[in-house]
Amino acid sequence: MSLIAITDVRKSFGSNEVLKGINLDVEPGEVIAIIGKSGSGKSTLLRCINGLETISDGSISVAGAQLLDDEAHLKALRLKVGMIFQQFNLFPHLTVGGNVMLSQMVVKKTPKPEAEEMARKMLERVGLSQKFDAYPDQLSGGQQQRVAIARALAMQPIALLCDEITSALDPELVAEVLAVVRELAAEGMTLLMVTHEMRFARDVCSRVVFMHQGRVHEIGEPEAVFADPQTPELKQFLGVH
Amino acid sequence: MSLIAITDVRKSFGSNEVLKGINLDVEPGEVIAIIGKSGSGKSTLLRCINGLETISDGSISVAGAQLLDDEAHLKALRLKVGMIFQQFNLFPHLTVGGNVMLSQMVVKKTPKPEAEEMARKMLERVGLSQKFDAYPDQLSGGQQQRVAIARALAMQPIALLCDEITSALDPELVAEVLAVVRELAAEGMTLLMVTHEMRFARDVCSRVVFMHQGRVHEIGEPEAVFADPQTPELKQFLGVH
Amino acid sequence: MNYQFEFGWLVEYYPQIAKGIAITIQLIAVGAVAGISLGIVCAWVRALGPAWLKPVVAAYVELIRNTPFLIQLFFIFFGLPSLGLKLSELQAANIAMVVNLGAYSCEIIRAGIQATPKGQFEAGSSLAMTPFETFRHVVLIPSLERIWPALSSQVVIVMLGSAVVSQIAAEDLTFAANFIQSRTFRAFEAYMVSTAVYLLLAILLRQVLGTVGWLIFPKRAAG
Amino acid sequence: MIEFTIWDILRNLLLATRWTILLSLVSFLGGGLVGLVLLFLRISKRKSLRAVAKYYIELFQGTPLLMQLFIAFFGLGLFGIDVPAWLAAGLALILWSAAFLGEIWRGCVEAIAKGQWEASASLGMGRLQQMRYVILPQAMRIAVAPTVGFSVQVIKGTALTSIIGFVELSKAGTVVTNATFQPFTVYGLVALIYFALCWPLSKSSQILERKLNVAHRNH
Amino acid sequence: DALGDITARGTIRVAVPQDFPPFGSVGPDMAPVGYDIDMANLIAEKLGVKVELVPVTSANRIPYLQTNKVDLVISSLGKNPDREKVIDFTAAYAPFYNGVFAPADFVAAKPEELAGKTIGVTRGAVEDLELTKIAPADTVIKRYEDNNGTISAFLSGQVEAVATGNVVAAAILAKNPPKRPELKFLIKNSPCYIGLSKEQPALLEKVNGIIAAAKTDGSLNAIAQKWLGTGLPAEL
Ligand SMILES: Nc1ncnc2c1ncn2[C@@H]1O[C@H](COP(=O)(O)OP(=O)(O)OP(=O)(O)O)[C@@H](O)[C@H]1O
Ligand SMILES: Nc1ncnc2c1ncn2[C@@H]1O[C@H](COP(=O)(O)OP(=O)(O)OP(=O)(O)O)[C@@H](O)[C@H]1O
Ligand SMILES: NC(=O)CC[C@H](N)C(=O)O
Ligand SMILES: [Mg+2]
Ligand SMILES: [Mg+2]
Repeated sequence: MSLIAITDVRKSFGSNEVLKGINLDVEPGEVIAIIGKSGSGKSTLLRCINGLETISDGSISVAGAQLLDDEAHLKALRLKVGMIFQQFNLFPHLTVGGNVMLSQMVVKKTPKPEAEEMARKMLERVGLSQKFDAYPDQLSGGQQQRVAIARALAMQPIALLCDEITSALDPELVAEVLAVVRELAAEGMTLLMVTHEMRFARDVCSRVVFMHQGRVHEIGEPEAVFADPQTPELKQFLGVH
Repeated sequence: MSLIAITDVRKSFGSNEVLKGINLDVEPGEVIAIIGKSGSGKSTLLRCINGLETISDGSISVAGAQLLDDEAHLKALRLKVGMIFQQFNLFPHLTVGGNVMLSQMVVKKTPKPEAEEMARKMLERVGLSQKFDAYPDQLSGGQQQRVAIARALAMQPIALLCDEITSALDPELVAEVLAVVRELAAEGMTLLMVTHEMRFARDVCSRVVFMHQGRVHEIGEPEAVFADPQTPELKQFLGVH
Repeated sequence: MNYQFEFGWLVEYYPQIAKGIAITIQLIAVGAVAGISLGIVCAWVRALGPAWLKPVVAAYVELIRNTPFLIQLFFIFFGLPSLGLKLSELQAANIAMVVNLGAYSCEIIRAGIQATPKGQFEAGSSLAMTPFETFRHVVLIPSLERIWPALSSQVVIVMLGSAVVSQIAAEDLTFAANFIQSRTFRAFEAYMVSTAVYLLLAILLRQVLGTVGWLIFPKRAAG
Repeated sequence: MIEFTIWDILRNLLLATRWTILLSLVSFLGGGLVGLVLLFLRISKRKSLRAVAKYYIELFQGTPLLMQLFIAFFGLGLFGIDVPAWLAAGLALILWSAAFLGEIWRGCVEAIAKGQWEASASLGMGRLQQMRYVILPQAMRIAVAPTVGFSVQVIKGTALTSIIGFVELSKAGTVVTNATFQPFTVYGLVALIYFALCWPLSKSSQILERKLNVAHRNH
Repeated sequence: DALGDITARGTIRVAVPQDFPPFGSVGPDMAPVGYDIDMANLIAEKLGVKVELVPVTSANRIPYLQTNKVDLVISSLGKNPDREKVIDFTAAYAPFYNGVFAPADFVAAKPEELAGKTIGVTRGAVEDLELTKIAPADTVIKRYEDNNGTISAFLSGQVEAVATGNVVAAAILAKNPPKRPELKFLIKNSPCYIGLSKEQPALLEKVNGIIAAAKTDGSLNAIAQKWLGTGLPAEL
């Protein structure tokens, strides 16, 4: 059974239909790259999977459970699926440790010592154990993004959604974040990531989804998609003539 | 006699000595480019000449008159020396015409019809006669900077100070402003300009001043300075190895 | 002028003044703590709360901010008893302070909440926090930090406004000045002394609020 | 004893409201003038003048308006100055409003970019000319909303003059209460009248503020 | 000299109550009426000047005089040594018996029985000073800024009893209030005097003359009849 099953999903903002019937099944352990032009609906798709947007039509199920728009279902979903954003969105008033511990304690009611232990473990995993007591604004962008990853991981999700997580970073900081993601992929985490890093997508992902005008326009293994694009749109997007 | 005579000028902000004894004589009709690293004191020097900063030591005289720090002297000086800034600093609440007329009417008590005539002439000179009734925020950056030049010219100064007047402009707008400056130089206006446009400096200026750590580190004709820098600092600044 | 200043009465009436200061401090302490708390709740309602509550809070806020404190006080103390709700003058004064500061801080805090980047709410949601948990743990503290200076000024203004509670016989600092004035006929001196004390209290209050801010908001950037 | 009808109550309160309005106008306009002077002192080049304005503002913003009223009323008389209630009320309110308006306006002047000062200086304008032709016209636009907002505080501030015996709306309220024994009705009406005076000002201040923010975003 | 100023001005400024029936209160047109107002008019008339009525409260009557905002205080002003230190008094012009007043169910026949009870009083009035002296230590005395406050506090039940003048209580009673102030006991006989600034012998003498004449020619008695419902008592 697929871990994430997206069936005929449509999403409109007012009269603007942004997702026009998306079908996509993600198996456990898959690493999927979503690529496509600006405005093609990549972010919207991820946000729908995480319940940040309610879908207009179709269905999404995660680990067999249907995504419904009430607080209990949403919470259950979000415990299974973590999300990381382009703008990091760390909590500025909490230390790095506090950021990673907060939701464990608030949502899962994990006692503080255990939450702290988990936080230290996750920060270790992203190579930031020494920053436990620093505040976000004392970190570089790359470090902040790695904290955001640790924060999501601390909730022990079964899948992670990543929306252009390296786009706001200076070029020299991109590598450190991608290294962390690469490791996660190697460890078997299911990943759905919107990315512009084509090289990374080719190296790490099991499948590549090319979105165009709110539809999955092409989909396949990275070798196939990058080496042999079928549609003129993907060719144009990849700059192949 | 020099038009602008700068003798042993020092300027400190608190304990930070930013100008460490500057000597520079500018002859009428000269066009001088001031180059140097960020923080080397270029802007501070121009601002001292215009009396926007008071000097800590040394003297500056313009057309034979000493620069003193009282309102009457300052006003006399500023009637002789115009200044144009990186950020244009147009008056947003006045039209283009109003911007160019205001100081004539307020400072020189020029009657309105004459001020307007002068304003139209100067706007013509910078190629903006059709924008007389527009407001600054309806203009492109390049147009705004040209209005700023017209505004300074309308006071009929004997010299113009320009502080990186193209640095805030998109690359495609730089040329239109430099064209105006080039024309002014050709017409014999005395110009002191801080600039990063090396090509322009080489083409148009009579002398180039290289500032380094609050001192005039090298000075000479553009050919000499650019082709044959003497000091390692200038070499490094110009990227010559 | 032929007026002789005379401060001898200070010795005899010093306990009244001390009591007045204590009551003024008590009023502002309760007013600040409960008023800001009320303001936080109301700000939450206005920014993020249930739709049906919003107009109720809006009406409360507008009513309080557009009528004088003195009239609110009279209404609570003299008016409410005819509806069967009788409050002592200190209760009435405290309630008026809380209600007043609640309305003002509601608007100030709401501005702080509305300046929160959307990403903070989304990050909270995606970590499975409910909207309320996100507000409580993620949004609130940075919002308060943004508006702390404005809020502090408002607390000082309300403290100075509390001088009118003497009108309902609450024995605050102004009451002490009036009391002394009516016994010694040293009106000018009594008011000068109490004015100086108010000035001192205002300066102190600012310091205290600054310290409170320093304690509840993380000390970063500088460190 | 003659009975007060509800109309008598309302009529007397409305008549007294004239004083509230007059007092508000006086203190707002007078306060505006003095506030302007304070503004100029506050941004003057002379340190001593700036200090004078700063201490003035700290004093008047740091003490209760009520105390200022008392001192103006009972204090000045001791110096042989005959101070009727309306004068004391007007004076204290003017000095008090001035402190706030001066400070509000200083914020607006300081919000004008430094480049505007420098550009106008380099065109040879003197300080007053800079203020008059360049800075104030821009500062005034952003000052409108907070200034209108503060007028609400002024109206509410006039209620305190009741305590030095000035018969405006609040004092009329207490007097009428005592003649009718209907505090709930009377203070309710008084509150409503204040609300009717203040709310339109609050609202327009909010609307102005929003408009200005939108205008800024469009630039 | 005050008398000279008054004649020169052509107006006499008199502090009168407007929250203290029957000495001074307002009608539906908000104009002051009462014993003290009639008295002020009488004196002005005899001085041949116009009268300017300045409404005051109990607490600020004396500061008004001290700060020269008025020439005379005709505001049911009682005499005591403290006040005599700062202002001068004429002869008495009206009777005034201070007492404690409360609804029927309030029991207190003498000051000692006020223990633990809550009494409202107007700050700085003679009642305040006297009650403070005679009431037991655990009596709760609430002092209001003016009589409006005191009366409102009594009528709204914020205090159980008030200390005030007997005729004042009677005037309130006459208006059929929700709570009826009945006499519990008298505190002090403290007739009303006209107050004026210290060291104004000419004015003092003149006003005393007018009062004496009004007593003999019956015009003062008429005022008493009109506002108090009885003639002047013999001791005046
Ligand atoms: N909250 C919203 N309200 C209205 N329209 C929206 C909203 N969010 C997104 N859209 C619209 O939906 C379309 C798809 O947006 P989306 O952010 O999903 O694109 P994207 O593929 O992520 O683009 P990018 O690469 O620029 O991030 C765009 O046209 C956008 O304007
Ligand atoms: N108002 C000021 N107060 C304190 N220090 C100042 C001030 N203005 C400039 N400085 C300092 O003086 C030094 C020289 O500044 P200046 O602006 O003259 O440099 P510059 O050569 O124009 O640099 P850039 O190319 O970045 O414009 C810098 O170290 C700067 O920090
Ligand atoms: N107006 C009053 O309160 C008068 C009360 C009393 N006769 C006094 O002189 O204090
Ligand atoms: Mg996107
Ligand atoms: Mg510079």
